[in-house]
Amino acid sequence: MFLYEHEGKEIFQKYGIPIPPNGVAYSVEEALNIAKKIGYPVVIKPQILGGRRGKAGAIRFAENDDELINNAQELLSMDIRGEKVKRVLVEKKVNIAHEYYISFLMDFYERKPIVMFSTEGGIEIEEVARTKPEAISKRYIPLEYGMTSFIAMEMLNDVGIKGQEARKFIPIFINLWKAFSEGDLLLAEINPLVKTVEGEVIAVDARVMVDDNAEFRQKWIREFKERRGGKESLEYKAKEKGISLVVLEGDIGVIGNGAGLTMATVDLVKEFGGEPADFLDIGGGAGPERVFEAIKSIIQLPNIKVIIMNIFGGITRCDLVAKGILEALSKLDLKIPLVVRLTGTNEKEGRAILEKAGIKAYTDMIEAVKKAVELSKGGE
Amino acid sequence: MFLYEHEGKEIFQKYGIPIPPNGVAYSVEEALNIAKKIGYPVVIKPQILGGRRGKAGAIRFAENDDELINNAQELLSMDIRGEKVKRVLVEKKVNIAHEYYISFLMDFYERKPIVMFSTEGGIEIEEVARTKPEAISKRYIPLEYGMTSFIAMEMLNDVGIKGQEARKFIPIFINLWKAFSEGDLLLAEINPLVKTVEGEVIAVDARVMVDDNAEFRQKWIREFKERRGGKESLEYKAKEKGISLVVLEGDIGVIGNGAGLTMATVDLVKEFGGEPADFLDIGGGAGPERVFEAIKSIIQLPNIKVIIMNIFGGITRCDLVAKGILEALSKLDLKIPLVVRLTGTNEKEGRAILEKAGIKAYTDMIEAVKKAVELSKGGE
Amino acid sequence: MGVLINKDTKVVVQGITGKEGSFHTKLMLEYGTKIVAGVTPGKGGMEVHGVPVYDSIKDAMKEHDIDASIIFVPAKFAYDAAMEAIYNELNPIVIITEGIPIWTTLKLVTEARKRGVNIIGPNCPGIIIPGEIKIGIMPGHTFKPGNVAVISRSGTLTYEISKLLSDNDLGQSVVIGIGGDPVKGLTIPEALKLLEQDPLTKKIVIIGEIGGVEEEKAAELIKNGEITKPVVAYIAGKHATLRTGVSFGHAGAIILGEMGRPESKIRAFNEAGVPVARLPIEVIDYLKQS
Amino acid sequence: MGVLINKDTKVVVQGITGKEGSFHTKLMLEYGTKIVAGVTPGKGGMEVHGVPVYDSIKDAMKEHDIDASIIFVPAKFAYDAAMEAIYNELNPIVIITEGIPIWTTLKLVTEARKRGVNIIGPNCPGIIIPGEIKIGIMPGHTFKPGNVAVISRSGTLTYEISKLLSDNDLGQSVVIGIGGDPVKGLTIPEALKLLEQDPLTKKIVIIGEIGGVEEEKAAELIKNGEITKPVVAYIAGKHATLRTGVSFGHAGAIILGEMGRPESKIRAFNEAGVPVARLPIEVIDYLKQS
Repeated sequence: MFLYEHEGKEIFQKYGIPIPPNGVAYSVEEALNIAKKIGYPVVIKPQILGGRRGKAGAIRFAENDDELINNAQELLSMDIRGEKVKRVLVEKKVNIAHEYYISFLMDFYERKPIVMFSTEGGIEIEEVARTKPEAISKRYIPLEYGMTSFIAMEMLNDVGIKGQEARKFIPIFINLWKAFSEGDLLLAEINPLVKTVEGEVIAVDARVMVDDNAEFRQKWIREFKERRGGKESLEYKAKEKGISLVVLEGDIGVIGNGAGLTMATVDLVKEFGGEPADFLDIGGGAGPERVFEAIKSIIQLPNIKVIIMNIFGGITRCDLVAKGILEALSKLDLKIPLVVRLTGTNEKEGRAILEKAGIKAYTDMIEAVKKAVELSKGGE
Repeated sequence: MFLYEHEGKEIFQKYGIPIPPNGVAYSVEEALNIAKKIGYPVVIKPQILGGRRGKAGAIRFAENDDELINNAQELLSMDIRGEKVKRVLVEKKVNIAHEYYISFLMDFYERKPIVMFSTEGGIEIEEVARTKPEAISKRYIPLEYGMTSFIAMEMLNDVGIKGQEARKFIPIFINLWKAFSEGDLLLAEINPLVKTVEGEVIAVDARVMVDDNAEFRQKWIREFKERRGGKESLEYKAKEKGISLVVLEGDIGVIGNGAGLTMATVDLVKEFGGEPADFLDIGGGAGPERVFEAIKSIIQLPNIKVIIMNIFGGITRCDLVAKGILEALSKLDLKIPLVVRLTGTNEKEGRAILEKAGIKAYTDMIEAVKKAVELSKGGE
Repeated sequence: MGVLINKDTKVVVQGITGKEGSFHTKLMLEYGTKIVAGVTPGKGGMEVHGVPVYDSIKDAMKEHDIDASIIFVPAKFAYDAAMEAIYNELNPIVIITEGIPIWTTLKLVTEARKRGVNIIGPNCPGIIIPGEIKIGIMPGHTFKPGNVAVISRSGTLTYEISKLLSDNDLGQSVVIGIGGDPVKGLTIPEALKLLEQDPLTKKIVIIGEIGGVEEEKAAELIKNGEITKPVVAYIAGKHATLRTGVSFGHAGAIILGEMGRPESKIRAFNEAGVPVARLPIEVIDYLKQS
Repeated sequence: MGVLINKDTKVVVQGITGKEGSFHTKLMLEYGTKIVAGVTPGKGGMEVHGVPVYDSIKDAMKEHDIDASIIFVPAKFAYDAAMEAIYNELNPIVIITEGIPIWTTLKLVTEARKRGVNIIGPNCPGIIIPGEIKIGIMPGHTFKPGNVAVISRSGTLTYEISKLLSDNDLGQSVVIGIGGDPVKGLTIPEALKLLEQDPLTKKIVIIGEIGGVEEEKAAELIKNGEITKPVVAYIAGKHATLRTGVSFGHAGAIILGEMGRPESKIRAFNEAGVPVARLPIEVIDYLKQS
């Protein structure tokens, strides 16, 4: 799960990484109050999960109340690459002397945490890697000992930062590593990391990704999720039921068992010209309840025209899936067609249950997907 | 530094290891109040740093106020192997079903932490090792991963404790390891670890040793030291000045630079028939202040008759030592003779300073020690 | 004979007394797998489907020879269970458990490599040599003996494609579900190297997914000539790049930056001469052509 | 030639800008030691007694060949400094710093062994090859070249006995102050093995102390015949068993249980045929007799 900038900064602050004074506003009034409290000039930044706000012209400055009101109003009615802006971060503007970059991330393939530092901050690190690779220092962190200040010093020396100047950055390396390794983070990026005219080193942005699976030992993940609203909440509620849901933008509801099979189903929908409305994996060994909840979630999506349910019974038993479908049909007001593909463990029993209720289930997934796409386009 | 039983139990409690309700009493009245609060029957245990209180007949029980008063009175006026009893621990008596043993300690030579568990508690582990070795399970702990519950389970299985019964002990292993490894302990021993008739597993004794060098990161060490009084406090104050002092029982004050040389001096004093009153190492690179403080500490010892100061200048400079001696002679009311042996770095300068003040310094340490012993026996 | 396991491999089930552990112990026994012991700390002395249960692997090993382990314990306890298997140098260790935090897997895999032990998984269906042995949770009847090996990052998609293989007379020498987590034990490239050495395997199917760089690294091996057997690939999630940064069920489907996009995988395979099936059924066509 | 070091060994001083570090850099330079660089994080660019200072060893190594390190930083920062030297695989690493917690030393020594690097110390006077090189803080004029090696757990007692040796025409091939802490890098047995191989060493003096089992382990090696050169021992703290459980300056003098008592050490040496001097001067007599 990616965190909003302000959430990431909360974590940074907890680990002793300096951030500018700030506050989150859901309305222009709130933004104004925050600005008055922290004092002008301020930066106003929309809180969205996608990046590249700067390129979208969505980072604004304000020197006084009027500028603040205008900009906050505009930002709070924006839609950036499909993501509606619901809140902005109002933050004290810092006097930038230079912008740096630092990140910790997990190299999944090498199975090692990695740290990157660059003297070229404020732009995308990929671009620096392309145009000025000597400005980047990169190191794997030995798992047994973690980040140590001498590794930080070596990296700083490698990009030409030395002496007392270098020492200023070391606490950032150490504290960001602590946040990263103790918080089950997969990415902790500060871009830009700013050295101010006054000589302080401050995190001006925060891009943080946390491992959802660590929720059982990172209690704050749940708190953050609960604080969030909107689109995520349907996905969040689904997860509570053991269902993995990602909302997409199309009109064909996709339900599958297993991530791979569900992804393959999404792919096939696109392959045959349809538009998937979601990715929904009921997980392994689902019973009737989870199937019921899955259908219930999907019919809440706005543009939904048809549902394709693709089940290959392994641990999951087809008869239990069929029972869940019948329950959904009887209890939910299902106004759209449901195309079912059912095969694998207890297939016979499952089909029998569905047939009694007058539902025909496909064996072949291609046929089923084709049918669903056809129905989404108004076919019969 | 060894901890008193009640100090060790404080640490245990912090790490979630169950201990009986208890309190520390410095007087009979305090003991009575504690007993009334926790309820009879209680155990009364003198708090001393040496072991074998049981063998000394110093562990007492009380069923009522009268028994408590009698026993507390007696214990609080006891002297166990030279250690005066200043406080007792009054503790709720538990219903023992069985006594076990567990300890974590540091194997200095193998440079690994080790854990030992035995089904035979309440007696010395060395005795169990001799008479019933199969009742002891022993394992090195891999430093990278620490104590894990499966290692605990394996050890329990090895001494015949299985199933649900075994699970009861696992938190003790895990929590005692945490206390041991996070607290810079060198020994954390529970003997006996008691299974009560009610089925609980409780630490009834605590023998804990902490690494004094870790004081900079274990703030509680200082707190404990400050809480302690009496004989230790002279040693404690000395340590504050960078001086390592251990009070012994004789009448010849020994001051040296370096632990080895100081120990060798103590040895020589004994070798020639004298009785050392202390071991005092002024440490490496000592200046006049530390020499002054050393002499000041020693003359506070009760039976002191003579001081032998043995200095081999390396990092330590003889001239600075000589200055410290002069300062002591002028500012302290030194009623006893001071025998000085001085050689090494800046020896000439040091001797010159002392000679001006009419003090003759030896070059040979044997001669100097012999002289000190002679003086302690009333010789001239 | 066999990759990693064979019909004589003796297996312990960790978490055997749980619902999943018990259920699949039964299915594995029915398939012919030699499950010699189960372990659940605190349940030593029980029996599950006739299999004796112990508190610890070490205690079980006092009574039985044990080669391999399969782990069903909940994510919260998986670290301890897997570490126990690693310490006792069981090999392979199949971790079925899903939802293990990545930092935990990282530590497990690091320790396993130090000790020369193979971990399969976590969050995987396990490994099966059709007709011989199954250390996993896949529906046994879907597979047939043969000489096509399958390496897969997906669960149900593996069954889907294996069923297509079986229905089309393409039996399997071994099917390894390496699991969907981004950090895992055995990876596609490592599995490929094992299969290259396996005399029973003639052709190989790779079922990949978006995210990660395993497919790209595998393509590299093939391009280098380190893998000489014919390989066919399928990549799930070709159209899943719509929203980056959202977990697609498997954390493995996380797209971090530019890496792991399906186009990158497809390009790499194509450059290595590996055909990538657009539809699952095309896997059969490509195999028959190769 | 030489044990662990020789006259060409190039040394970095970690903590060179501190009082002790700077003072001893001067003395080592005067003794002829090739101090090529100093390191103090944050002080890169300075000079100390003509030695250039860097922020990190890595940065220093860009400009200089460096073989070994001597560490003077305060205990609180010693972990980081030593780890830096270990990672850069300097060898040996002499840790002068006293007061390092045992758990910290444990981690350092474990990592050093993994990387095949020797640590001398901590809390030690260092190592000297008289007339050639000194990586340490011992008073240089106390030592004379010769063929008696000294291994010592003590500081000043080493000088005391080395002076006796020098005054009695028994020069030293090498003097290693391994330090007084209970957990340390190089131990007496390990040092003995190195000296057995050293052609310049004909006889060996061990200066032991109460506590620990190094002396007993050393006696075992000698008894086994692994060490064939004549050995003489002195044990400090013979009368220090009065109160157990009290630190005698060196934590090394802690007596844990029955282990490490002086009688045990003396008995072990005697059984191995090693004479144990009662008075320091007796070391000379025994050496001359051997």
